[in-house]
Amino acid sequence: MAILEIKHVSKLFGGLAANSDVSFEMTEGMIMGLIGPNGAGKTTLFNCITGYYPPTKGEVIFEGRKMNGLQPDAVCKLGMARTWQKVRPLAKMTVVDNVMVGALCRTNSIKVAREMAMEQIRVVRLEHRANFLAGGLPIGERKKLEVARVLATNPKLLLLDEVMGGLNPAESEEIIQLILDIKQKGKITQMVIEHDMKAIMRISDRIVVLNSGEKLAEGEPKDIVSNPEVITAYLGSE
Amino acid sequence: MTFSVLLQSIISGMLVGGVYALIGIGLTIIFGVMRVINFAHGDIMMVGMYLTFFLFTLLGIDPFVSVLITMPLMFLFGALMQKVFINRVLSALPQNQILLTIGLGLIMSNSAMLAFTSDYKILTTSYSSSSYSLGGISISQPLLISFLITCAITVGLYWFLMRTDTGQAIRATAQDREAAQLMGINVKWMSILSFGIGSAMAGTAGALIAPTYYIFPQVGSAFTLKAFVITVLGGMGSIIGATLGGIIIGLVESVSAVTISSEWKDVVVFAIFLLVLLIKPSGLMGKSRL
Amino acid sequence: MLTINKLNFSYGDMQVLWNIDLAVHEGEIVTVVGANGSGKSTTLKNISRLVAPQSGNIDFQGENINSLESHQVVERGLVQVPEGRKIFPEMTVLENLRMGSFIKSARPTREANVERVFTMFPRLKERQKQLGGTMSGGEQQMLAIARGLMTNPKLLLLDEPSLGLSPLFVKIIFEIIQEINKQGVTILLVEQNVFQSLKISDRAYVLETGRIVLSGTGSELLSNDHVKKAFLGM
Amino acid sequence: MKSIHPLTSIRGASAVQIMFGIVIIAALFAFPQFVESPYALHMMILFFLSTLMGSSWNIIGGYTGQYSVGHAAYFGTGAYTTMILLTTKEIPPWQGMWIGMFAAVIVALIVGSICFRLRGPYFVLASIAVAEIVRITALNLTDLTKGAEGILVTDIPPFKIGELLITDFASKVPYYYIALVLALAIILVTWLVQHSKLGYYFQAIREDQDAAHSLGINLTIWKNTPLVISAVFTSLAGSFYAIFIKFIDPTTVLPLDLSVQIVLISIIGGIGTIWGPVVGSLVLVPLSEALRSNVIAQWLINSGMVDAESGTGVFLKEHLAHAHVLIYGILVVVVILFMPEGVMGYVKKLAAKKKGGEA
Amino acid sequence: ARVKIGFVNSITGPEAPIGENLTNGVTLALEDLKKKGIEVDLIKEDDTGKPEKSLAAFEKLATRDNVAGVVGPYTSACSSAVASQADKYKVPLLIPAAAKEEITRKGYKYVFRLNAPADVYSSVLMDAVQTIDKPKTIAFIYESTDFGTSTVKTAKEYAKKLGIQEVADEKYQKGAPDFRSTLTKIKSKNPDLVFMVSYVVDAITLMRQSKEIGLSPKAFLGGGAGFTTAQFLAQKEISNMVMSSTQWTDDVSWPGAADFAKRYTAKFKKEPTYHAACAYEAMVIMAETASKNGGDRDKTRNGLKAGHWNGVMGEVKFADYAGFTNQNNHQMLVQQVQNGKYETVFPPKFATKKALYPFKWK
Ligand SMILES: Nc1ncnc2c1ncn2[C@@H]1O[C@H](COP(=O)(O)OP(=O)(O)OP(=O)(O)O)[C@@H](O)[C@H]1O
Ligand SMILES: Nc1ncnc2c1ncn2[C@@H]1O[C@H](COP(=O)(O)OP(=O)(O)OP(=O)(O)O)[C@@H](O)[C@H]1O
Ligand SMILES: [Mg+2]
Ligand SMILES: [Mg+2]
Repeated sequence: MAILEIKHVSKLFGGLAANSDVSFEMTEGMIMGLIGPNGAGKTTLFNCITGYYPPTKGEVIFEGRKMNGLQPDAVCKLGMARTWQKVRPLAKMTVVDNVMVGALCRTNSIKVAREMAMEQIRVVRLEHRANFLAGGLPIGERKKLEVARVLATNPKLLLLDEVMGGLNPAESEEIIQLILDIKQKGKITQMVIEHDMKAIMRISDRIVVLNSGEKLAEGEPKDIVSNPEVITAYLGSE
Repeated sequence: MTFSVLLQSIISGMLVGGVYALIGIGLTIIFGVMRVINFAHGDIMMVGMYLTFFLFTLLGIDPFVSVLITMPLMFLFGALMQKVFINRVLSALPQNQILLTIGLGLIMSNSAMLAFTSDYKILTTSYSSSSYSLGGISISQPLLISFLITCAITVGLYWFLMRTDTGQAIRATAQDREAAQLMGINVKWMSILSFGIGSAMAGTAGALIAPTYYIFPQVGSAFTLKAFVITVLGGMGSIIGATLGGIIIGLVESVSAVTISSEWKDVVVFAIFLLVLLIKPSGLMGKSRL
Repeated sequence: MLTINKLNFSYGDMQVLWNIDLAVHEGEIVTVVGANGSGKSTTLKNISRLVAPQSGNIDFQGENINSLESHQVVERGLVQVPEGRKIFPEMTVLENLRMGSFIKSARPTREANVERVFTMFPRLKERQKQLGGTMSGGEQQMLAIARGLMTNPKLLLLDEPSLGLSPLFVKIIFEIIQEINKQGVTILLVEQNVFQSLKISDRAYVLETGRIVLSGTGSELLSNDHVKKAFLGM
Repeated sequence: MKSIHPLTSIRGASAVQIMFGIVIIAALFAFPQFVESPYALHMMILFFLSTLMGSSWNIIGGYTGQYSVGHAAYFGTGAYTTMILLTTKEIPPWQGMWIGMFAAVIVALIVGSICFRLRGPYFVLASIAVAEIVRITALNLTDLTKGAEGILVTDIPPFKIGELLITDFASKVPYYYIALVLALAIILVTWLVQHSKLGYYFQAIREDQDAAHSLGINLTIWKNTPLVISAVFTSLAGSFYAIFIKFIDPTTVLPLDLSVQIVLISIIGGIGTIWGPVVGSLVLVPLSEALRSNVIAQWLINSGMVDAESGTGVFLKEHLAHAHVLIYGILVVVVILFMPEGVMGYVKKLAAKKKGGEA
Repeated sequence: ARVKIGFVNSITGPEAPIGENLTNGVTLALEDLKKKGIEVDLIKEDDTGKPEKSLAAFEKLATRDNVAGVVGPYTSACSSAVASQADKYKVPLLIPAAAKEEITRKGYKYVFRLNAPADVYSSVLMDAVQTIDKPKTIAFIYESTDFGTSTVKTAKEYAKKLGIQEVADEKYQKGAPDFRSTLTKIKSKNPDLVFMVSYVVDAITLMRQSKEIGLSPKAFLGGGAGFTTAQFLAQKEISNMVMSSTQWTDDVSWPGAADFAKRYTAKFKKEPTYHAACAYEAMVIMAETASKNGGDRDKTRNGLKAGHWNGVMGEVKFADYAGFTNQNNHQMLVQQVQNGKYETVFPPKFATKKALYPFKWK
């Protein structure tokens, strides 16, 4: 069954259509890659899915439930969690506390939350920074923190917005492993925005390509990279 | 209530609003650039008032003429304050900035008290209570002059901020200090400039209001509050907004005093203020830039 | 052109740079690579004087710039495109660009430069009236680079310019870097896209936890085992 | 510049600390048994009251980062409700204060529904505006509040439970205990907040509202919660003030000046910490009293350092009294410039340095 | 003999401008007392205009400094808060200038008040007008303070009794810069009398703007200090013919008044207000009584209750009448600006000039 259905979603900013008539579905456990040129509307689509923007048209259906009109916190409670392209650490709180805020979405106990948080911190390998203030972390670690924090909300669907941006290939590799591990455990469905094609190819089961707000293509990774339209719009010819 | 009463209140409201606008403009520039809510704004205005007073009583310079002296002096005063104090908290927490300006305000008003005693000072010019009469409506002469001066200053400042590179640099500094530095903008100078301009405006407002009002060390606090309302109403950082805000507040006060009652007029002002905030949190002219 | 000598720097009590020695010669493209948090951005911030070095010397064109302020450094032709773009959010794209040519020496060429960056980044031309803060991540990156070019830099510091750009655009950006370098702009590049950047650079440094551990020509480092393992994931 | 310091957070106090706390609390409870001076008791009461107000603000301002500069509204609501009920309905204050609390909660929810749509400086200014509306309304609703005249009561009815007389409010001692209990209560509440989900949520909102929102934090609920907690205790402070002073009017319990004072307490002490407001009160209350009553000049003269009749002596006696608000202002500026994290932050930093030195 | 007296005043804060006059009055009183051989150990306490500080100050004076008596506080709010404590600590408290009626209506034994309370401010003015004319209508414009509202409250009752019809009731926030619209509204009602209460310099703003818009009733009546200051007088354009009620004038025939005014002006370089005179007299009375009774509080209290004085404030006696306790039934005066001078015009007994009526703009 589809865990997420995007049906004819459009989002207008004034006269500009950041998303227009985008539709696709995700099945449970899969990893969906979302790619497209800069300004194609990927982040906007995330915002529409997670309740930050009400879509101008269309609907988002999560586990059979219509999400339109829900606030981001409700969306998170229902099991959809997103990271921010421009990372947003809670600067004056420590790394554990940051992650605990996520965990507290599922428990009221500080002790339990702390354990959950430490577990996720280990997952992303930030143990050595656990008691550092989040504001002082370098960009790469902030991204890891961002991932740990959403993982702690115990999501069913994880939306990752360029979590590998700014990481070198070796570091990206860690994140790729992380994403694959999550998939391995089979509980969490993921949608990943990324510009690193190598990474996207490795992790995605399917890929949706956006261009100028519209869905340009959807399919298996290997089909996408050989799609001439995608090549001109996004990849550029080698 | 007759039509002429209403008309009278509209006209005097607008004229008083003009002076309010000037106070608001000063605050809006300071906020716009440094994101500092200046709780000492009224006190800076107070300094301008004393300056005007002494220029008048000691040197016999007419308040409207002395604006030419007050403005640069107040600019220096503000610039100095910025350089010595405010500069140090620019990257600090917002509450610290608020507190620092509160502290500076206390220092200013209480130093004034030590220096000039807490006596009320009254500046009486030959035209303090003269007016033009226009079909039964009276127009206060000093208010009309200050209104015209305000208009001229507003236009000048608007041009400066929107059309000159320095003006734009001030706005850029407001939005991202670090990036501004990387553009080769001397952000310290921009802060000094804007605090100076803001203070000069507050001082000028003080000078303009001096002939029709009175002067004492604590005079500032009431005007600080007014300046807040005006700038938020107009949209913080917007010069046109502050001008509009000032005139609206003047009008609302004046018209609600005759149509509702003078005791509730301030409630009306604050209610309108909140209403605008709720409908358009960025203020009337918010977003549309300075 | 730029020489850094024994640079040390701490955030509060935490030292992040240790005795950095680094040089950039006129006309070169020099790359600094390093893991997350190794201090690359901090090095650039020291050069642009956004932060003050604890000890050590930074010379630019034979002049010691330790005691200069940021804006003075820019006036001398040393310009940084910062990490995280730092677009003026409430200014339009065009106004952002105009701010790029704030310094006196760049004003005469302002109009010409606007045209130049518009041809490099047609998206900016389309959106010249949009507020900077509402542009997408990648669009902001383009704007940041374009804004940096407006200053007519002699030495351009680029902090992760390809961050968040689509593959197509990453290619374009690297072409642009080479292009402006050919036009006489010296470039100090910080990149996570290690392969691409080493390929185009004359020389490169490897930074590890605040120390320079390796340096050499681009191709030397590309074939260095340590680099391969640590940064290229090979 | 943000700095990283490994925060070895002390969850769970050590036995020594707990012992120390118990000793202090016991001493505070025993204090009136040994010290009879009403002046000393008065100062202690002002100290507790200040702690109560500062800590209340700290919950919304310090932990949640919503810098309300309109807390006089809750203070005044508590004070007025209590006094009006006492004078018109003869409801004794220890009942009236709960109704006052309820009224303050309603005011808080109204304030919240308006102001929480706004952020940052806009919120600050909106909170001022609402408080001013409350003040002017109290001034003009003369039938209810007696307007500017204020409400004066001569006697507080004795506090009885059944037939048992608890106190007749004849001396300062009952006020001392009430204030002490209220102050301890707010400290306890702050502790509970900090060590529970609330604390995490409040701080998350302080740091980044959008991020908090995306982590499942309902902003409406979690911004209004701290506001209500804060309003409740501020209104209790107001009720207490009213029966303590026995006179209230809009300029004493509702002015902007009071709102500012409330904010000062915890900022001077250090915001977002349990002890900040306590430390702030410990600094501000004696300081403002010392300056107000010009003890410095008195001391200089009495100790013979300055001759009372000499020029300096006369100057000190005459002018220092005028200068105390000035000195207060200078101190505020000095604290902000040199102890940006408040006294608590400064002390912590010193301690950390010392530790670092030893290590 | 030496006596220790406390003095609670608003030296700083919003009430400071008036508080300063009280301080000056007391300073002069100390000099005069010294001449009479009474050394006063004065303990000056600033209450910054806040009741809780006033209370702290009073408690300090009562319990730590062991003063024989206390003069002050200045404001009604502070006096209200402090009064009950005076009885509790049995410390004689002499209030020099606070106008709130209630303070001496609570039956406190140790609380005395020198000045006339708020109700007299209005009655004396209307009495003065009644001797000349029978006005029909009256408009009120007054500050929204305790003083303003309570003065106007009694004024309204008194006007009703005299059969004068109220046509306007306008309350304003102290310090407002613009009254033009309110005044225009009043002008359109064309009242015979305009009764204003403003404690500070709003009086000048009010009169300036009245002139500006051409409001011209038969008389402008000023209740309160704003109309009785030298600064107001100096505004020749607008002050002429305005009548005001006051506790004290410098040309009144009370013993020592003229001399007090002269010395005060010489010392402080400005003319005394009635606050200064009230504070002066209060300090003299308190110090003399205390010194006579060797600083004993109870005896001092009885001395105050039993004694009577005749000084710069005229005859002083603390009596119980019309619900008041220990209240000096002080004769208030009406003065009018004539030819750039304040002239006492009412009551006839103390009048130096006849009142000019009706009002005309200069
Ligand atoms: N608030 C807004 N107002 C106006 N335009 C907006 C707004 N937000 C986004 N846009 C525009 O909508 C388009 C889509 O933006 P979005 O952030 O979704 O792009 P993206 O696909 O995430 O790009 P990138 O890969 O660069 O992050 C962009 O052209 C952007 O400029
Ligand atoms: N403002 C700050 N306050 C405290 N520490 C900081 C601050 N900025 C950076 N650091 C620390 O300094 C070190 C170097 O950071 P820097 O940003 O220079 O790394 P970087 O090499 O640019 O990493 P990245 O590839 O993630 O951008 C890191 O350990 C980081 O935690
Ligand atoms: Mg994006
Ligand atoms: Mg970096």
